[in-house]
Amino acid sequence: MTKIGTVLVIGGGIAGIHASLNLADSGFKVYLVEKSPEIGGEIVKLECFACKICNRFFPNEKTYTQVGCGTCELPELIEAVRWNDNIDVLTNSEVKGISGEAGNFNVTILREGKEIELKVGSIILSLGGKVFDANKKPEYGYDVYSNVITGEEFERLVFTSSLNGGGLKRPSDGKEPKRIAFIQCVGSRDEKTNPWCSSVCCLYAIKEAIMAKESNPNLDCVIFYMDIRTFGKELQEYADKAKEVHGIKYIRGRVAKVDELPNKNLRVTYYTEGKKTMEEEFDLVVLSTGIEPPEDAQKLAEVLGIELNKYGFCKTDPLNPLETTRPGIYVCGHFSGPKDIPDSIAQAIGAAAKASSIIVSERGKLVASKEYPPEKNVRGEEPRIGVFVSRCSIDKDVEKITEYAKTLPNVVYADQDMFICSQEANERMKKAIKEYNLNRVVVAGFTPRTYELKLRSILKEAGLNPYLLEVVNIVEQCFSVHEPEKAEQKAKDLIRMAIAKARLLEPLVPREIDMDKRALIIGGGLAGMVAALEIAKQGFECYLIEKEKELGGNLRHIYYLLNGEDPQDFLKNLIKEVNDHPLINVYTNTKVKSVEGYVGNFTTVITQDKEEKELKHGVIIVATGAEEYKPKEYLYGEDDRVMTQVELEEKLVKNEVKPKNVVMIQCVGCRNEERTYCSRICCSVAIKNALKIKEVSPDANIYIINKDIRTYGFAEDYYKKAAEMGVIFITYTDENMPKVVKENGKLRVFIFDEVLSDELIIEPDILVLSAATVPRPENKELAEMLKIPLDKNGFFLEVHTKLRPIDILEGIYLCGMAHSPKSIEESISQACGAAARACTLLTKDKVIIEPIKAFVVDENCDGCAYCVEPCPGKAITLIEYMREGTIKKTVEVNEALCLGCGVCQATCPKRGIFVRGFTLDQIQAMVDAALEVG
Amino acid sequence: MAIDLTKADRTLVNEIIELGGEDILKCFQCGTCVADCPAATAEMPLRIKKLIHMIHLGLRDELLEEDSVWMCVTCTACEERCPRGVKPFEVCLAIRRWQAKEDPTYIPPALGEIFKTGHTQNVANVPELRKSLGLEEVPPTVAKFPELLKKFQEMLKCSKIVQEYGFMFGVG
Amino acid sequence: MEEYEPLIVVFSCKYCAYAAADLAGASGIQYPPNVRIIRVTCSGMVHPNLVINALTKGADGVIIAGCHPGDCHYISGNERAKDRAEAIELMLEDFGLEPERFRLEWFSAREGPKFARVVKEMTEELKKLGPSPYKT
Amino acid sequence: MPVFKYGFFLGCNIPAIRPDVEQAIRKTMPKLGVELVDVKGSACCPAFGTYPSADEYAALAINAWNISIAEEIGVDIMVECGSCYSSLKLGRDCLLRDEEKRKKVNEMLKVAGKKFEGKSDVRHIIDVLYNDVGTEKISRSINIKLDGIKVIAHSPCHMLRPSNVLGFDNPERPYMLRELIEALGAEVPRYSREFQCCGGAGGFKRRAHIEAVEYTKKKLDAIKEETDADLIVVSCITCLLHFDEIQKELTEKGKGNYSIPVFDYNQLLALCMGFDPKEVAAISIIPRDEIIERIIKS
Ligand SMILES: Cc1cc2nc3c(=O)[nH]c(=O)nc-3n(C[C@H](O)[C@H](O)[C@H](O)COP(=O)(O)OP(=O)(O)OC[C@H]3O[C@@H](n4cnc5c(N)ncnc54)[C@H](O)[C@@H]3O)c2cc1C
Ligand SMILES: Cc1cc2nc3c(=O)[nH]c(=O)nc-3n(C[C@H](O)[C@H](O)[C@H](O)COP(=O)(O)OP(=O)(O)OC[C@H]3O[C@@H](n4cnc5c(N)ncnc54)[C@H](O)[C@@H]3O)c2cc1C
Ligand code: SF4
Ligand code: SF4
Ligand code: SF4
Ligand code: SF4
Ligand code: SF4
Ligand code: SF4
Ligand code: SF4
Ligand code: SF4
Repeated sequence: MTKIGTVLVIGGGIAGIHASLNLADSGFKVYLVEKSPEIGGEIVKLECFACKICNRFFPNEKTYTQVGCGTCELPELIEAVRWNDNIDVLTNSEVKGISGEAGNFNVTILREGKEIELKVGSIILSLGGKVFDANKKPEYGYDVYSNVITGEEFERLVFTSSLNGGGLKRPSDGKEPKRIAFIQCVGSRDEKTNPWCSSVCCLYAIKEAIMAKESNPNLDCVIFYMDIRTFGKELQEYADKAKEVHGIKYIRGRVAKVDELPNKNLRVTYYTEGKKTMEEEFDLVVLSTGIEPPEDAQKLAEVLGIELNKYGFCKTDPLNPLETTRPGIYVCGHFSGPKDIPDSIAQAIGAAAKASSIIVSERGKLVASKEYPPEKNVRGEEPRIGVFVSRCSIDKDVEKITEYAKTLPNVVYADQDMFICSQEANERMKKAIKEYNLNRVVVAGFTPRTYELKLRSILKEAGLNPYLLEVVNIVEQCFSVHEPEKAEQKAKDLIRMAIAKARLLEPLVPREIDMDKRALIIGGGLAGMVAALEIAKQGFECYLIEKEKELGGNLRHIYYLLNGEDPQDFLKNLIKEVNDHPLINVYTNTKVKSVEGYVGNFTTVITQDKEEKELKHGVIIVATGAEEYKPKEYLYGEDDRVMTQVELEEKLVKNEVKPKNVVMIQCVGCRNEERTYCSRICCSVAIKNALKIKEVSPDANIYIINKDIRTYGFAEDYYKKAAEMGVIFITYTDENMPKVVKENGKLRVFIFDEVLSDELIIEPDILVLSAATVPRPENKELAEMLKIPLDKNGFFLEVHTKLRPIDILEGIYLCGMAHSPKSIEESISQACGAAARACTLLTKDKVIIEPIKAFVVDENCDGCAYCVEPCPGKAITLIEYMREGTIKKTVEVNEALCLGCGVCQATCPKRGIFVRGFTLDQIQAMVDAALEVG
Repeated sequence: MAIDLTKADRTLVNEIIELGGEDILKCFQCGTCVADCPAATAEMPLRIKKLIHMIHLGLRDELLEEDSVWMCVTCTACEERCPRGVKPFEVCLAIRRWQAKEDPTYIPPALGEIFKTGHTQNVANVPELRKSLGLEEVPPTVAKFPELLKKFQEMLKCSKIVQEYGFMFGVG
Repeated sequence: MEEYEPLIVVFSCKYCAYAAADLAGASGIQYPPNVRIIRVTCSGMVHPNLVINALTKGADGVIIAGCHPGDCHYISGNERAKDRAEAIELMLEDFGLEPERFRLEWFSAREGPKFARVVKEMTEELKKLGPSPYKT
Repeated sequence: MPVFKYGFFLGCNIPAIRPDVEQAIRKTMPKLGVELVDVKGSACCPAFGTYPSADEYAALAINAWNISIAEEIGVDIMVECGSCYSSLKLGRDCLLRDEEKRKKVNEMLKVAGKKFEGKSDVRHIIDVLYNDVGTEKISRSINIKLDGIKVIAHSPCHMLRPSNVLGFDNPERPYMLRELIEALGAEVPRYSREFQCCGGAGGFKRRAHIEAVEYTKKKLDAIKEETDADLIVVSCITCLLHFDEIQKELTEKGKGNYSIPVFDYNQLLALCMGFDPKEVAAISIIPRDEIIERIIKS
């Protein structure tokens, strides 16, 4: 059977976008099918203006938290998809039929009434989800009371209010709300509507409460919840700071109903322990509505021949989280269960690895590799500038502006066009460049943020160096914001400034570094092995470094999953596959001694049994995992009956315990002052083990003492199952921690029960501690070697927690619990993602380094080293060499590390260092031109 | 005063399930049932969620003391809204049955009244009033047909409660 | 006499601050046309000399616009800009320039309204202050 | 014209305390094409505070007893009292779902020569009025239009919940009674405690009297403060009695002036149809004469 090097991605949300970009970047052709008129998905609707609240949390610490929605970065991503030659975006399209099999499918697409046939090798489903219809909870009065809105609507409200100036305005009367209530779990964790937990609504409610607070710090924001489920990386800290810094109130209690008062305020009825039944008045009520399967999931599932789970989301298996029930069809994002943006992205990139590995042989065959004409050498030539003015969305005739441009020195050509981004305009531009022998191009129109990339490629097609371009923003920053007369004058000024800079533009050549097509994977646990295997499947060699005698990491101690499945066979097979794979070199009992180099060219020294070995490779994946905390609390280590969950699991499988009375204490060693984060998995693990105990001794009394139960997503089913089997859940708070003592040889647990408002005394046979998952102590040393950061908890820190959950640095990727605690399923997804990220580089022969980097003017530099310390990229080193018999001090820039920020240029007192494309002279020329009175 | 769970009786929950509180184990203590419960506004409030928790824990003696269940207005708001389908109102009735079983002084006197007349109110008592409105003097219920009332009582005699506490019903 | 129109040079980082200005445009929020935005990679790229030169060669005001602290796309470039702003303020004094003629402002990509507001505020302030003493 | 036929189940409170409601129903329904037959020998539903609180099987047997009579006649049951509706319908549902219980209960019924099959359904009168008859027909059937009269609609809890068994209206924001009143030409103002329970059923009033009165007072206060209602309309005898009694008590205790007349829906309908108030709206604690006068005159 012939294989097809094309992937069909269905659903253009954040997941679909990332899957597409990664596939296109690693040599596959992509069709991105989106049923709506625009790609972007759910996030486009989230109008978060309170930007970077996500980042503004720990301003005094070295690390920053990023938990916002990512709306701000979305336009760039959408542009990247739009201009990508290897991605065909088919909007207003739906899949109607499919035939064939993995590697070679025939798909029928209905696009705006017309049927199209596509041949693809594999398929990724990223259909997202649908927001719950709040009308199905009539007790909250949505659609009846104008001041009851959903979270999604609230984000838009904050945004539009800010546009119109002033504070928030509530829908009924435009009054600024003083008190806002957020109601959690609307259409989630509810047998009457949807029983699963939607996983993201706790997070977004907190985010929205902060947005509200930022618009008016005197606002009172109350979040009514059952369990706060902020389990993701750094989200517990986010929730805590929301309380401490912003004064957001959390009240445990599910709201029973909302009534509207004559003044359009709302009365919220709730109960929380320690109080009477409460009725409180709010100006605005925000419903945290949950996530459901996408609209036409059922229909599409039938068309594609895949199975859905009982709730209508895509059916997957915890050990194969990216695979649907039909070979060759993969899934990611909301569609396989509600999840937040980083998890969606990690999965999407992982799915890209899966989807491409079955068609590796076709890599690069169908992608358009563009041939460009040879570049014309313009060095030393007198500038011949062409000016192109776009009329798009500017009502006024731009004739006068064009005429003005013609009068400026060095301008040999100026013209205007209706739409500068249209195909015809591009052709004309190329023609003009050739005809008039232009060697600099100035384009005036939309913001460069949206089409600078595209314009550069046009220059290349015309045989010009792509950096001989200057874009003038006369739309967003001129005609859209000023009266026509004044805008015209300003546009002339802006064009004059651009021309001034254009005169000084030099051709820039991206540096190319040879790519060493081997990968180094540090850590041979589940994540490391999966990553290695995926990379090997793509045809690249890798080194897998494991410090222990055996591969497997934590998974070696997990004998059953929440659903009862035994992962040990899976592990054995995985280890065997890894060991047998000719492209994977496994080094057990091995440590990393040193790492040198940068993307494309790393040299790593490892020590195996005291023997050192040097490895060369182009990329690195960090998969060092994490470990169970050894508690100091609750008599652990002092009494044999006190054990951790892992120890319990071991004993249960070996039939060493058959307890009658069990107490489990949650959050031992985290969610406290020392470790502020949530370990994410321990709630599920406790329930898993409780169910196991119940299986062997149904009469056992099990008490799980917890702060919140965090069985997010479909794990909620097991929380319920445990309750139904008689497991008892008792909550505790920081103010009322459980106490454990040994009396007359018996363990006694004292816990204040809020419901009974009394202390309970339990005498368990065993006390099980749900101990935190803590980062490996070796991480610090490794981080220093790799020159990468750790977060404040000691896990590795990715570039952007929200939007780039896998990348640490160019060429260094992260997966599994080294990133943060996560389940097997999530570790596998992210490991596949790390493999896919690595492959985008490994497929290339050269790494291309953007030319906008610092360069040293040796004659000017006197080696004062002022620039060295401030450089955020740590790219500058002071060197000495002999020149004309004397020692000359100067600095050197490592271009692979330089970020192009220009901090050095602004620091240097001697004009010794500049950034290409933004030199001091170029900027000064623009300033001077601005000051010329035109 | 602390509650010693070593003295708790975890079979209690099965008794309540047996008596109609079938879904009691599903409760996750969210409090929706209490929030809008009229009887939860009382000085000694009815907090159905707390009673459910007590049953889970097996606090027999404490549950027997809780006469708050008898305040239930039977409005079923709790049942409508409970997100876990616990049917708290049914649990409420089940607790009452359990209490009545454990301590007959809980048995409501109205049981005897219904046994005797078929009604909680003596519908045969207002003939003049009914007549003045143009209605039959005695409505066509069991109150009007003594032979049917007898059969009705025969039927009830088959029940456990009448059999065990016949004295309350003037039988046995 | 025609009213004096101040000229403000804005050095804007190409990320959030520039995006904020774009957003003001996309949302049609009007503001005075007195600004000339110069795109730089990072607010940390702006050499103090650029500011002083501008002010002594005829600009009435200068703004350096960057991403919020902690939000810099170059890790800490904006913090450098902040350190430098203090130096610039001292230099203004030496040159006999009023402190109002220079501003360092943080924007997030969604703060279009804030961008418009800042421009409006500064334009009005400069109108009150009158032209730069260096203006010929 | 389609004719509907129902067994009219009386319960206890209507025939004993408010027979004028019984008469209002007996008079009005046939005019709307609903024929009523007696459920001869019916007993207490039984109310939740009685057998259901002590012996489930006895309670189910009484439910079955009542329903079996309707089954013998071959009609569905129609009830006005919310509690009766709820008790009968829940009991029926339980017997239909649980075969074992049905068997046991039928053994008890056998002694009385009866049998429960589940053929007869139980319907609330609002369900019948709204869904069988329809508001349009009601509007056409009346002689007096309640122009300018403001009526509070209170739907009984037991008509609504649990909605998976009882529900025919929206359980959280019922609209049927409201529309039925509007069909009479009246205005039905909204207020913030429109959906609050009256608080009158069960043991609350007896065991926590002060708070129970306070609970209902809140609702009445909301009516007074937020509307200028002329009367309250219910369709549940328990609610009717409760609103009537509690207002008197509040007034007597000096908590304010509470004197909003309370009617059952069919009483109001009967007045609009021109029936004699002395037969269909004769008994009340809060005086209704004035408002009846106004209605008749309009
Ligand atoms: C109110 C709200 C606030 C949120 N806030 C946050 C937050 O602050 N932080 C965070 O991390 N997460 C947040 N989330 C979650 C976040 O939105 C999701 O993680 C993310 O959108 C999932 O991306 P996706 O691509 O899987 O799905 P989506 O974004 O839903 O995209 C799916 C796409 O597929 C298309 N599609 C569907 N069916 C078909 C079909 N049959 N054929 C073709 N195309 C189809 C849809 O039109 C859509 O474009 C929030 C969610 C909500 C509802
Ligand atoms: C106590 C506990 C219980 C869990 N129970 C469950 C469960 O029931 N269900 C579930 O879904 N998930 C569970 N998990 C999570 C699951 O174990 C992880 O998702 C998964 O195993 C992560 O794999 P990993 O490869 O990222 O990390 P690890 O399993 O930690 O593997 C990392 C590997 O890297 C090696 N390593 C570390 N540092 C270095 C170094 N410097 N050089 C070389 N090698 C190094 C380690 O020796 C280890 O073998 C549990 C986790 C813990 C801690
Ligand atoms: S990711 Fe952060 S900065 Fe970006 S839009 Fe969301 S909240 Fe704002
Ligand atoms: S607990 Fe789950 S369903 Fe409920 S609000 Fe939080 S994330 Fe959403
Ligand atoms: S037990 Fe673990 S998963 Fe649960 S809340 Fe605590 S730290 Fe989080
Ligand atoms: S480049 Fe400038 S700052 Fe850096 S060492 Fe040379 S002279 Fe000093
Ligand atoms: S441009 Fe920035 S990253 Fe590059 S050398 Fe200069 S200071 Fe360092
Ligand atoms: S509403 Fe249901 S789940 Fe919640 S506390 Fe009450 S009985 Fe339990
Ligand atoms: S049915 Fe009883 S327990 Fe439930 S809310 Fe009503 S009064 Fe409270
Ligand atoms: S009295 Fe109250 S509880 Fe009873 S039916 Fe009427 S509204 Fe419901």
